[in-house]
Amino acid sequence: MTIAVIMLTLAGLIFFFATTVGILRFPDFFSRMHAAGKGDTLSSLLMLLPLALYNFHEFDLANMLVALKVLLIAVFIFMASPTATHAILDAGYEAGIKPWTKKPEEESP
Amino acid sequence: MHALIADYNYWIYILLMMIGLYAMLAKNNLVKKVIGMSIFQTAIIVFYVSIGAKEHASIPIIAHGSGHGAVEAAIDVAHYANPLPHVLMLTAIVVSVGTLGVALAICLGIHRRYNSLEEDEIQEQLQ
Amino acid sequence: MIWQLDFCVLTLIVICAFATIMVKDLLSAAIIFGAYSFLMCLLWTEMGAVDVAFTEASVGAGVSTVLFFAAVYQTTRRVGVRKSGRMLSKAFALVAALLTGLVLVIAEADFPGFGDIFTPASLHVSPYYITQTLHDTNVPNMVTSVLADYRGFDTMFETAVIFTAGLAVIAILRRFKKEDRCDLPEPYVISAGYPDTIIRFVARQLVPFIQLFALYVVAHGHHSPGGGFQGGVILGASFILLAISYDFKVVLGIMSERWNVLLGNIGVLIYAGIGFLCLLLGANFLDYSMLSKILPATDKIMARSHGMLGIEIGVAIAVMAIVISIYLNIVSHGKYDKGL
Amino acid sequence: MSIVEQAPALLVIIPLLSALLVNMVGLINRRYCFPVAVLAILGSFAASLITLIQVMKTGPISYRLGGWPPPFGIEYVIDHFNALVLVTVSFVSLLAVIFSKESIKQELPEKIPQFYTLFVLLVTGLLGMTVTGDAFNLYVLLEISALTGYALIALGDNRALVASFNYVILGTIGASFYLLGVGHLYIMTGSLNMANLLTILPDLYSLNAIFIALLLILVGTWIKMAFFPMHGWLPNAYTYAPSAAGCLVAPLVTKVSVYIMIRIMLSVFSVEYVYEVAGLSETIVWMAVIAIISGSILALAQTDFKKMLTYLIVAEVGYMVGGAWLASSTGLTGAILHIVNDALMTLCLFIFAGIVIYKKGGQQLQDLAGLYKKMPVTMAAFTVGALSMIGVPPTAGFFSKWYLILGAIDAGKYHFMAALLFSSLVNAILFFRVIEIAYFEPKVDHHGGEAEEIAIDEAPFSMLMPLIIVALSLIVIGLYSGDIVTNIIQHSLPAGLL
Amino acid sequence: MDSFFIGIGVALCFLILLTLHRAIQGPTAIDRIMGVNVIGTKTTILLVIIGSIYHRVDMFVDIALAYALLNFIVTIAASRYFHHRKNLTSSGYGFKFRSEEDK
Repeated sequence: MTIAVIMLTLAGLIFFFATTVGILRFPDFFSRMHAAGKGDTLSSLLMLLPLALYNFHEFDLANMLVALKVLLIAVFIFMASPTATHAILDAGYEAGIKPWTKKPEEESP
Repeated sequence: MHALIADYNYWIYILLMMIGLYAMLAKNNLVKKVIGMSIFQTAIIVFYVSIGAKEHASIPIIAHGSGHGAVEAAIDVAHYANPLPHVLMLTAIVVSVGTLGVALAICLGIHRRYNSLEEDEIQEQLQ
Repeated sequence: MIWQLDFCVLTLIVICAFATIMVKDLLSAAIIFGAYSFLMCLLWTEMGAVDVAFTEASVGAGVSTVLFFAAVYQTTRRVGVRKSGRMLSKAFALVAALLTGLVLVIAEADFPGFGDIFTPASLHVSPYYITQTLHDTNVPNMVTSVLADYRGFDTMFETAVIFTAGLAVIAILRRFKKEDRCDLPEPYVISAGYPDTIIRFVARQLVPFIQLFALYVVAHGHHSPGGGFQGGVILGASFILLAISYDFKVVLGIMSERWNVLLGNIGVLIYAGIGFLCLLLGANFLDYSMLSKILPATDKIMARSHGMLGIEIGVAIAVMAIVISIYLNIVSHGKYDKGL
Repeated sequence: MSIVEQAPALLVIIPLLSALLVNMVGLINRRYCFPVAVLAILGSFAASLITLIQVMKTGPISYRLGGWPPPFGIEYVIDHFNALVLVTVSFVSLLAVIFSKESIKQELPEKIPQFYTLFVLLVTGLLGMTVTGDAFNLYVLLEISALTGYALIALGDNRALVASFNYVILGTIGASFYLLGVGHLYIMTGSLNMANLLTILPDLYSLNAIFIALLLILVGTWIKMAFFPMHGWLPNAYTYAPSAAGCLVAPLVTKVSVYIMIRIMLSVFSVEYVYEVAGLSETIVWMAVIAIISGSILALAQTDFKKMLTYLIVAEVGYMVGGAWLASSTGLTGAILHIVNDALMTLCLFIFAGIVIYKKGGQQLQDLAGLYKKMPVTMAAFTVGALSMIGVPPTAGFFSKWYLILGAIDAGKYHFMAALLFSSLVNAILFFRVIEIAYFEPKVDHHGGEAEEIAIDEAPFSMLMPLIIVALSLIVIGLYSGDIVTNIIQHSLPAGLL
Repeated sequence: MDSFFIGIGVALCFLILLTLHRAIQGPTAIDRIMGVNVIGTKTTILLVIIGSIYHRVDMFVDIALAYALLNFIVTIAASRYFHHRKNLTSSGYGFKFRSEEDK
């Protein structure tokens, strides 16, 4: 159990790290948003799952409730995070950010 | 290492306070002043909450203390963080949100009448 | 407290504070200020101040930041540069800030260390609360019992402060007549915006859930962090979500302005009324133990617990109404027509 | 339960509950707001009178809110000093609310319910601040009165918003400094109750942190009371506020802040500490001297009548701060008596200004021309207020100034005495200028030439009555100030003082 | 296990620092919104982790949940701003940049 918790948490951390690198290194807004939207959602699941497991070490009603609540957060993030990503992307598109292309003269923010 | 950062919280609260105070006095933009005001108020909250922190103490909610009269024989005072500063700061947060609302409302009113949020431009119009 | 996290989070907070002050765009400043309150929330949690963290999460993340967005939306993003006397005002502010800092550093030398168990603050009054809360009030969350009972009078005025703030915003901003004393034109022509189906759908799914959760927070405040204020803010935030994702009119359809003001009143009235009821029953103001006379099957201790629940409900109602009212006024500039 | 026992709670609870009632009634019909507000303040006036009588009979009263014993719960402590300030606050606000009826109809017709709710809430905050014995509770109430003050001032004309914004910023700094000072006390002692702090603090007097706590609280209250270098927010805020709001805010907010300062000095820190150990006395009296002189000089430079009054408030704050820090019992007596007198004098002058604005629509000095013929009663009352401000014997202002001067001589602070005399001189010049304009200067008619017959055209009765009452009370208090001092103020002075 | 969680917490703080760089640097305001949104998610996780360190997760879950909810509202509110005001590129360039009128 402990090993599973540690493995999952570390996996989550790696994904978080990848997300952050993506956010920092990608050239334009849309690709950064891609990294943020997908990586964040997955890695938060990977983080919350072991935390729920960790609290579930003893089988009893209170612990189960806590584990369920932790999973509820995961469910919630699965609903909210894509929507938020959509909203931000839409805002960026509306505001007229041009996607990045490889041509250097068209470099945009 | 531990001793080195023993007073870190207090240093940081002073730093935040100075940042907030500087912004409130120096900034030309009214909303910036309001942001400075919020930082200033949170600095005080950092100070108070730091007073309440105790090493190796849990959160100020008694564990497994359910049921009427089921008082645990001994509640170790050192085991729980000091609740009083938390209570005071709840009140202070509420007050700061109230002040924030009023300050922003006044900013909006000023902007409607002077069409600017810059202090010097408003002063010019007032002359 | 966890000193490793303490160190990291405090450093992040200072960076955020600097950035908020330095950035030359109000919208960005508001956004970074949002991050600042997120980190503040983290700091409180890590120091064990869960109730403060909850309040900061709901207020800082939910209300302050959105209020800043609304204000920037109704005014401008521009941050100008002071034309004259720039160095002078900066120098003055710097001197004032440094002087304050210096004075506080001198005082700091006398403080007991951070996290010390044997400080006057943790030896004098607070042990009483820690040891007696279950005995006196049967509420395991000391913060709730101190907030609502031992220092309940503070909290009543805290609610009154929020009520005052809401009323002040209405008094300053609300425009009851179509034309006003001011003849300047509206600063901006605002494009209408368009409905976003995805956001609407998700918001529709989430709002009942958020409201249920808020009620849980109010009701469960005796046993876990949370209580009237936090629950009220979350309730208000759910209405704000409706107003953002749907339309201004939807919120007004659920809760008209008149009702909103009335609810704010009723909330504070519940609080003060319970206190007054205790006075009428022969005890001092806000002495809930006297409520055992009228509540069936409760002794004095449970009466305190129930009294606290009553005032938490009052606080929740008042805070919800006032949060909605402040938001609606700021985002529509007091006209109650359209918002974000 | 008897009403006498519960009076300390009632005098705060009645206005709070009625503020809510005012707002609710305002949703039905805004005409009902005014009577409810008057009844509310009348109720708390009665409660504060009962409290004063009770205190004079039995000595200081303590009231436990929630029934908890003092260091754990919040306590109200009322001694002679509080009770006197309480009666003053509720009396002044009663007159101000009566005055506001017509004025607010003219200036803010569409926001009457909000105005009265905020008005009553401000009174609640001020009364609560006066009555509380808990350092943190005082902060919460300070913020209530501050928030209502910001809003009431912002309801004025366009300039009022800018003034109110400055007030928000500086007021928040002041309140936060106060809170920080209380935090310093809390970290060193662990208590928030004033009486409890008074017993714990003597062991810690040698520490810097305590001194800095005192300094922070002082700076906080000074910003709130507009003590000279920190007065920047006051003149504009009070000048451009709606006149009904000005009548409440101007007489009371600064005075209650002075009260807080004296209360903290006497009831949290002891007399020995503030006057001897801290060693601030000399500096602060000098600051007060500067405040008095610069306030008076700035007042001389104004052409706006209301603005002139606001600078006089700045000077008067110097009187009280200086008197409180003279380190002599006569000086402190003078400062306490001056809190009462100055509240009434300021009210008198602001009501007068309000009447002039109501009738004339302007507040420049020139708008006063020819008023003696037009409004003889108003001008008579104004003259009483002006004489009191100058310090002419039968009026109240003379006696508090007399005590202050005696105190300055006792303490050997002759510069303070000189400043007081200088300020009286300036006041005399200022008010005789006003009286001259109002009495002798012909009212220029639109048709050219002097208007031969000017019909008496007084303000409505609801505006005139408070003015007359306050003018009469200035004389009555002047005549009975010896009794007030021996029966009330003497009891509130600490024992350790000369 | 506690020290493991503390380590994870510190690592997350470091990642927040990196994300904060994006939130402060911009270049556009929308980038900042994105950065703050990501910080919000990380903070939610961190709250639960702190709960695990205190062994009182039941007390911290509510905060984390409320937090996630309100983070969502803030993001939506911020992005709705651009549905009404299409003035993205005018300001919000870089850390120290020129101030420009948004029209």
